[in-house]
Amino acid sequence: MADPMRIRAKLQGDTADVRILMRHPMETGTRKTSSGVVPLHFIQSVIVQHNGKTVLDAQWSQAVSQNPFLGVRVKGAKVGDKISVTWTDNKGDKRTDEVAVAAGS
Amino acid sequence: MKQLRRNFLKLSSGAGAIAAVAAAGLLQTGSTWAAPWNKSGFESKAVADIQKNLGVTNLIDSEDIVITAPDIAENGAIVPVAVTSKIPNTQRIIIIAENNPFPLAASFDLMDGAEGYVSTRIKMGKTSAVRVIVKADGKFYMATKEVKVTVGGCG
Amino acid sequence: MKKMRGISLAALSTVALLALAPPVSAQGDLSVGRKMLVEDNPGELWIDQGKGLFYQKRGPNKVSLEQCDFGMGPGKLEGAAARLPRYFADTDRVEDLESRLLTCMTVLQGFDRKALIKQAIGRPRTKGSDMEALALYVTSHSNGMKVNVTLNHQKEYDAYKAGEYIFYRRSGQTDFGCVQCHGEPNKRIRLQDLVHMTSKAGAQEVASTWPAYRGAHYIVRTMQWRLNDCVWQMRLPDLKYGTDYSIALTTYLNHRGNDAVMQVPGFKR
Amino acid sequence: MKTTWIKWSAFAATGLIVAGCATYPDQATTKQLAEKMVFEAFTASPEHKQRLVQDRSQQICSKVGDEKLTQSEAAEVVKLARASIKYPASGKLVGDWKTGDKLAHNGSGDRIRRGKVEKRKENGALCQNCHALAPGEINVGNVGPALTGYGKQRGNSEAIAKYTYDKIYNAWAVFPCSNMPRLGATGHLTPEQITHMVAFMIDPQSPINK
Repeated sequence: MADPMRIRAKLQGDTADVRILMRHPMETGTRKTSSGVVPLHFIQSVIVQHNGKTVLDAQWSQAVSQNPFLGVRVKGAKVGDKISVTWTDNKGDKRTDEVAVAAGS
Repeated sequence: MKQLRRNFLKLSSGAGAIAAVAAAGLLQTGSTWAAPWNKSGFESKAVADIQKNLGVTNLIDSEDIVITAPDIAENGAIVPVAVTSKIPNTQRIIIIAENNPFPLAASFDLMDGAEGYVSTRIKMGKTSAVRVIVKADGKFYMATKEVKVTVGGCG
Repeated sequence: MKKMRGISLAALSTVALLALAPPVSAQGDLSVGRKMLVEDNPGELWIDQGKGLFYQKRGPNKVSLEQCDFGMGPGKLEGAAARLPRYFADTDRVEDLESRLLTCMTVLQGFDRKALIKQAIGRPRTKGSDMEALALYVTSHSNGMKVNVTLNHQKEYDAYKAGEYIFYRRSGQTDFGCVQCHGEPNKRIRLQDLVHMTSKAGAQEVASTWPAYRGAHYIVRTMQWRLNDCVWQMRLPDLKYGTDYSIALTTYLNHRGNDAVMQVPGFKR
Repeated sequence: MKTTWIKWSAFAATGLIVAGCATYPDQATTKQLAEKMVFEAFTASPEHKQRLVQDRSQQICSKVGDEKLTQSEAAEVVKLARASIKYPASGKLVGDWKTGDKLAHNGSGDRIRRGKVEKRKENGALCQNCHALAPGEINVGNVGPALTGYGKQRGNSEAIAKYTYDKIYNAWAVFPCSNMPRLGATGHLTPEQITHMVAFMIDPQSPINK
C-alpha cells in the first residue's frame, strides 16, 4: 500500500498555499540493479480538490523527481476547507489524502 | 553513487516501455474525472512534436510567465521548478525540459479558483532550457529559462 | 621560539598562484535551488515512518521503544536529541543518537546488534533503514529547540578532546584529516559546499541539520552515514557503525554547535 | 592548579572519577584515547589498516586547533618531502597534456568499500575536486587555488616543469603541511602520471592555458 502524503494547506489572505509531498519511486524504467532493470513506475495523474471541486488536474511523466513535490494555490479558500489530493500511477496504484486548510502564520 | 548518476543519465531512454504502459489503456481515477494521459505528447522526443500533440499553436513570448528555478542545479535528479503565470485566465501550465530524452515533464490543468501557479521538481539529464507554455483564454504563451546541470557529486 | 603556521604557508601558495575569481558562487547561483528544496523537504515523509516504527512492538521482546531513555528519562523525546551525544550510566559510555538507538533496540527490544548494524545504512532509493527513520523521528522532537550538548562527565570531556584530535589527524593516501576540507569558509569540493566546521556557525549547521534528506540518494541519512562517506573519500578503510571514533567527532562538533536551533530533516544535495 | 587537573584526568583515564572534578584530559591522555579510538573504528585488513598509521610528516602536520608548526618541524617536513621525490625512468618530466586533462577530471581511485579497493585502471589525479581548471569550467572546487592560466603565467621552461613536477609529487616539499595530498609520495599517482599532469599544467595547448 502506498504511503500517506504529507500535505500542508495554509491560508494567506483568501488563498490557500497547498504543499504536497508524496512518496513514490518515479522509476524511469531504465535503472539497472543487480537484479535487472527496474520497471517503469511513475505517477501519471494528480488531482487536487477544494471542498470536492477539482482545482488542479495534472499529468506527469517519469521525469518528475522521486518522492515528488507539488505546490498549488487555491483562491477563495477559508480555514477548515477541505483540500484533497489523489495520485494515480502507471500500475494503477492510487492514494488519496485530505487536510483542512489551516490559518496562516 | 556513481551508479545512481549513470542510471539517471540514461533517464527514459526506453520509449518501448512507455508505449507498453500507454497501450494498457487510459487512466481511470475513480470518481475524479482526470483527463486521459497524453501518451503521444509524453512519448515525443522533439519539442515541436510535443507542441503539436498538445495542440499548441501560435506561441507568443510572454514576460508574464515567471519561471523560478536555479541557474545551476547541483543535482539534476531534483531540479526545483516553480511557475507563476500572471496572464489572466491561465488554464494550463506545461513544463518541458528541452534536452531530456522525453522533454515533456508535466502538464497542469488549472480550474475553479486555482491560481496561475505550480511548483514541482523534475529530473534533468543535462544542461537545458526549461520551456514553459501557458494556455490562457485559448491562446498559448511561452517563456524559457536555462538551467545548468553539473554532474556534481564527489566521485 | 619562532613559530610558523602550516596554514599561512598554504595561504601563501594561494597568493603565489594569483587565484582568479571563483567561477561559481554558492551563495548566488546555487542558493535559489537550495532554498526551494529546503522549504519542502521530502525527508519529512520519514517522520511518520519513524513514528510507526517507534510505537510498534518489535523485536524478539515484542516491545516498542517507548521506554527508551535518550537522556531525559524513559520515553521523553522532547529536546533529547538536541543534547546528544551525552554520557549514559547504564552503558557507562558516551553515546550519540545512533548508538543510543542501537542500545535501546538491543537491550529493550532484543534485536541482534550485528544484524541491526548491517542494515543501519539503507540503500539509496528505498525507504531507507529503520535506524534512519527512527533517528529522524526522535530528532524531530527537538525541532525549534537549541542544541545543548554539555560536558559534565569525564567521559564527555574525553570524547570532546578525542574528537578534536581526530578532526585534525591526517593519515592515509590523501593526507587528509577533517580540517583539510572543513577548516576554511566558503570552500567547495567541485560544486559541493563544505561546511566551515572550525567556525561556530559551521559547527551549528552540523549540529542542527542531521538527520537530513540526501537528494542524490532519495532517502534520509544520519550523521553516521555522513562520517562513513567522508572517511571513504579520504581513502580510509570501512568505518564501523557507532564506534567511539564517530561519537567523539560528533561530540566535538555538536558541543561547539550549541545554541543552534534544531531543524530536521535537513536537506543535503 | 593546572597540574591538579592533569592528575585528575589521569585518574579519569583509569576510570576513577570523582563527581564535580571532571575536565578536559591533557594532551598525552587525549592522544592515547583518540589513537585507540582510531584503531578500533575501522574494519580493515592489516594492509588497509596501514592507512591509519601516520608517517612522521603526517604526525607533524596534524596540529590541533591553533597549535603552530615550529620552524624546525617545517624544515623537517620539507626535507622528508624532498627526499621522497622520485623521477620517471625516462627522465622526461613533461608528458601528454591530453592524458593529464583526463586525469585532472578523474576523482576516483584507491577508495575502500566493504574491504575492497575500487577497481580502476588507474587512479585519478583528483585536481577538479579542489582547483579551478579551464576558464569557464563550472564543476570545479576551490579548496586549493585556481590553476587557470598556470602555464600562461609561468611559461613552460625546464625549471617550471621541474618545480611543477615536485609540487605535484610532494606538495610539502614546497609548502610544508599544506592541505594538498602528496600525490606521488603516498603512491596515489605514478611518476609517469605526474608527467602528464605537468604537461596539463604548463603546455600552451592545454585548456587551462587558453
